[in-house]
Amino acid sequence: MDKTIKIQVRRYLPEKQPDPFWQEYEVPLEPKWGVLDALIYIKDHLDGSLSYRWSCHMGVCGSCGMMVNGEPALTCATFLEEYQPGPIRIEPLANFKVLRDLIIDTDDFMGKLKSVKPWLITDEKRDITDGENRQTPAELKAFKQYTLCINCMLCYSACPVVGLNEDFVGPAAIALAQRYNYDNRDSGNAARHDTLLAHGGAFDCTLIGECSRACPKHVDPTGAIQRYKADGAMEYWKRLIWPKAATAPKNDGIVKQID
Amino acid sequence: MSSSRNNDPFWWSFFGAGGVFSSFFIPIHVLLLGIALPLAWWTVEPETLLELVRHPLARIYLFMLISLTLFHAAHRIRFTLHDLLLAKQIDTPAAYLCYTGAIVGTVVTLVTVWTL
Amino acid sequence: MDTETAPTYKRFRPSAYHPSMALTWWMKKPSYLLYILRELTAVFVAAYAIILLLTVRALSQGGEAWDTWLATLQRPGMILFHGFILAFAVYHSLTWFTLAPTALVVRIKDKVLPASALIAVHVAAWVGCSAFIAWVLLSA
Amino acid sequence: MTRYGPDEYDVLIVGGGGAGLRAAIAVAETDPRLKVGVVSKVYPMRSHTVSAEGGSAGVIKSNDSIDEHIYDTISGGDWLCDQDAVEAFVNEAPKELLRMEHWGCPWSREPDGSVAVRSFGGMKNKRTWYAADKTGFHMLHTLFQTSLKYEPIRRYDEFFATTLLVDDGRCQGVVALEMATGRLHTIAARSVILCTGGFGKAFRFTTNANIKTGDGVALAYRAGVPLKDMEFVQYHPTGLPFTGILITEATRAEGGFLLNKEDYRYLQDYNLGKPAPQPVNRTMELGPRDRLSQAFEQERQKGRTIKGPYGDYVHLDLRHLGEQHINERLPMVRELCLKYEKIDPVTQCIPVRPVVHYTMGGIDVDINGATCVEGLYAAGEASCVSINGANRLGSNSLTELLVFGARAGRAAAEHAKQAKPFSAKLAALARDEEQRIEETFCKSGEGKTSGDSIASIRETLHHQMEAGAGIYRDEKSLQTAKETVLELQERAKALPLQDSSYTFNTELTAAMELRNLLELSSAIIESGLLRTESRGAHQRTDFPQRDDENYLKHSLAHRTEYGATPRIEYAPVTITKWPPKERVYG
Ligand SMILES: Cc1cc2nc3c(=O)[nH]c(=O)nc-3n(C[C@H](O)[C@H](O)[C@H](O)COP(=O)(O)OP(=O)(O)OC[C@H]3O[C@@H](n4cnc5c(N)ncnc54)[C@H](O)[C@@H]3O)c2cc1C
Ligand code: SF4
Ligand code: F3S
Ligand code: FES
Repeated sequence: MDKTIKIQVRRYLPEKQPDPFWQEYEVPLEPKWGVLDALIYIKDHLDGSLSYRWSCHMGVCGSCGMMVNGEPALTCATFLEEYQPGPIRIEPLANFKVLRDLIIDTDDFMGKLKSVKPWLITDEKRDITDGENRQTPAELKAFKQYTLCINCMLCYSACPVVGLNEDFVGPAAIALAQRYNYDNRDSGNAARHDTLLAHGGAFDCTLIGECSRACPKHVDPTGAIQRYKADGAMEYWKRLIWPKAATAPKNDGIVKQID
Repeated sequence: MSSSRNNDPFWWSFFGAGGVFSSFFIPIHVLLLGIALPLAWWTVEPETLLELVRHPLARIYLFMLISLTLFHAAHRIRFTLHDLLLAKQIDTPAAYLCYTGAIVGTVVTLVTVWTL
Repeated sequence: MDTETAPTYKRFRPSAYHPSMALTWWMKKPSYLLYILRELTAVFVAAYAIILLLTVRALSQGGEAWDTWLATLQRPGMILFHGFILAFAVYHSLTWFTLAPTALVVRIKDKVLPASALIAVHVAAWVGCSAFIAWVLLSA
Repeated sequence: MTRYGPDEYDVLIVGGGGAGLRAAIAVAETDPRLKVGVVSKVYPMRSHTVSAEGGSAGVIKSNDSIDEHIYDTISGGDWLCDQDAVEAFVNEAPKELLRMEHWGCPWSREPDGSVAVRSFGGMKNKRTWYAADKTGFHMLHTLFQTSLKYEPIRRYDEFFATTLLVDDGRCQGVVALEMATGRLHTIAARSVILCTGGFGKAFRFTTNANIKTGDGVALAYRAGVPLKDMEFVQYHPTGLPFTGILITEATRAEGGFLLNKEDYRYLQDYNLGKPAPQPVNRTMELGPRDRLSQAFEQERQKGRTIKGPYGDYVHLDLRHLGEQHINERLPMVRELCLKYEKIDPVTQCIPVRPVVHYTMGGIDVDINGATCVEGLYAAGEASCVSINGANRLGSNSLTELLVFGARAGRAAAEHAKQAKPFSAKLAALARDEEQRIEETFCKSGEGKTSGDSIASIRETLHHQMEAGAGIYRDEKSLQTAKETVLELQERAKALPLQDSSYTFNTELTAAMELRNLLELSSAIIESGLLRTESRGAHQRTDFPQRDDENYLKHSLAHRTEYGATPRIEYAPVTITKWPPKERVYG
């Protein structure tokens, strides 16, 4: 038999066993295989009951994040060869509730994303007939990096504050807020302060910096958060000293249901 | 998540200012006043030193340095307590304790440099 | 529609498990440990702020008080403690400077200044500040 | 987020990709009183739209014209497009793309701040809007984030639609499996829009994500809607050999060369023009996808391709573009090559081979996305309007999601406003569905270790589809494929599973997906078998010519029953102003 490598998977089958357990598999060590390919091999040939999420197999959909040897990683973009001779330990992403095997509960994360109002908020309504908004390459560059987040949640797994403080809105959500705050077409900063200035917002981050180290897309949430703290503190003092001049939220862009 | 505003940005501003001050100035003071002077690597008459610190700029400088450093430290210690003890309940008492400490320290410092 | 007649698929309510963080979480990775050490600098830096305050007080109380204070500072334990303080204070300064670029985006014309340049500027300013304070004290 | 029990909606959208989200927003904007549900088997931003790289076409610049875009699309589709649909599509395209701009999509820009456009295969002018080389990613995230602000939109994330509820000739909702709990939900709706994407996963080497299994197409097929033009499956000429990861056409638009074993730009031998120093639209590497993939296959037969462990390949050469240009315009390509092939395109050639990329065929719908079943609509890659004809032009599909997503959304909203009350039988239908699922999949395969596994059926299917219904087909290959697929369907009649859990049973969903793929494969094969001509992506070596006399028409596959051959009928192609001509490139 060709070379193989051992894979230890942290499994959890709530209907069969109340506690998680480790299970070991042996898979071929193919040169181009990612950790995800090994999991697919296990599911197809060794154990159909192993559950995990995946879709694109090219590092853009953000589904396949797991802990690989204790570090959060996109399993489709992490290769078996790098872990020779093994064994490789695979666990669900840290800091999340686990529903089954390698599948975590993402509802909380999705709620947090929404809480920062991640859509373009404009003062006046623009119509298609007004044509495009002008945005120079330099203006685009000012926020471009923050648009690259694939919502993989690796940063949430890497950040101890997320684990210690469930209210913390978290690195990706703040980076997403900044993506809109720094977009020259947007004027919704004021509406987003509500979440970010409050308890659970940006000031709960203690600048550990692990989020940026874990991020596979170089979004740099650390920088986004720090820059927000500077902006947010300024806003705070403005509101404290001269409330009238502070940017009052005009609208938050939400389209309500009419009953 | 509660959406009520709280005062984190307030404390953070002082934390930041204190961080800047302390990182630029504390080490040299430790070296000169805490190590060199006691070991007599250099000597100075207390009177000369007193005259120096009585200069209005020196008073302001000392006040800012000590007070802001205390606020900086108070904020960090508050969060570190939370991080190390894994206890959410501790955050509010810790915050009171730390910031009160810094405020008391600030008042004492003010009195001290004022009455030099 | 009538709820009663909806399919009664054998519903299983997942009981999720939520692994909680261990008290020793900060020992799991070197980077976490460095973080905790960085935060602990605050204790030492604050301690020194208090020592500095006491130094100024002793100075203002004149002769005898100053001598007692100096004697306290000269105790070996106190010297050792200051050694610790100095180490932590320097670590504090260095971590502060290396993290400064995360919040600062300095643009010169169209180019964003790289983090390394910002760090260098900070370190240079630190050396400058220290030299200035040293000059003021030593030349007094 | 989740409510248990029968929920009622005005419009229910199955699929949270580009088409689904655009449709949902369209409904919410048509009338905020309408309740909108979005059912998706993955979180919306995981949908496959996320991986589209190159761009989205729409006429915006003054040196371009609507007529030219129409003509490029029709000729690119080898005259099988419905021309009224193409006209509507091209006319609405710029508006939809502008709307995306107003929603914040980070389009790449010109120095003056206007949106930038690039060349794309088969397009005569530069008209493809792009956001670096992550266009689909940015469009999907923009749509998803924008959709969050509409309160009437409720999402059912990670719900797998298993069947349509059709009674009284009307589609009135779906049954969906809540993957987290294994519970089946009855979700009633006055209108249903299927936006479930294509079915490239019927093939082995594909750029398509794991989720592209044509579920919605199969759902409509089972509900009696014919599938249109299923034989047209697009191969993309440049995918990475093992992973099938797409190397975007933009690499060629920027000036990349395709080289065979002898470092020769072989496309010049295949009526695609002559090499020029700068890339010229509609020639050589910028020819249409079908022609380029066919050229590869012929080179392979001549033994002029390179052999590798994952099949034959040729080289895509970007080295002459220079590091700076590659970093600026094609950062993702470089990243993907470094990661998945361990090569750097700045200094090395990229190994590429044709891979299945897009399914032109799908649910037969009209210009508003309506199917022949009342209340049932479809949009996006799952549907066939048809604007793509026998071969889709790159960058038309993302725009199609917007234009026809919005159209279907509006039409479904109008329908919902006047629809009749739900029939009383829905609950009974849902119970039948439950029984079907239990019988097919759940009858205890626990502890099963070998025998007929999902993987082995899937592997045989992949192999047969590639061999029998690949880039080139003939009667014999299609016939063999047909027999194999019939056999596989028989084997998959009951697919007991090893996994008996209710919580996140991905084996169950994989089994359902496999059955869907099998049904669609038989439609692909049968449609291909009966179309005895070569047109666009459908190339018969035994009938190499296009035959407008007999086959200038859409094929419509009607389902007969599970495991039986579909019945193929034909419908005319709408020709308005552009009579069929020969497709000329070069
Ligand atoms: C690698 C790649 C690159 C591409 N690049 C381009 C390009 O540059 N330009 C261009 O124009 N086109 C491009 N395309 C084509 C284009 O991206 C797709 O045609 C388009 O994204 C399809 O979108 P969709 O909304 O129809 O479906 P998808 O985005 O595939 O979404 C399908 C949705 O349906 C849901 N779904 C499926 N089945 C079920 C079920 N049973 N129950 C519930 N929900 C279900 C899924 O969860 C998903 O949300 C590319 C395609 C690929 C593969
Ligand atoms: S910021 Fe980075 S690590 Fe965090 S979710 Fe986004 S892409 Fe993933
Ligand atoms: S790791 Fe966490 S504490 Fe802040 S800098 Fe990143 S969010
Ligand atoms: S499978 Fe999509 S990111 Fe890994």
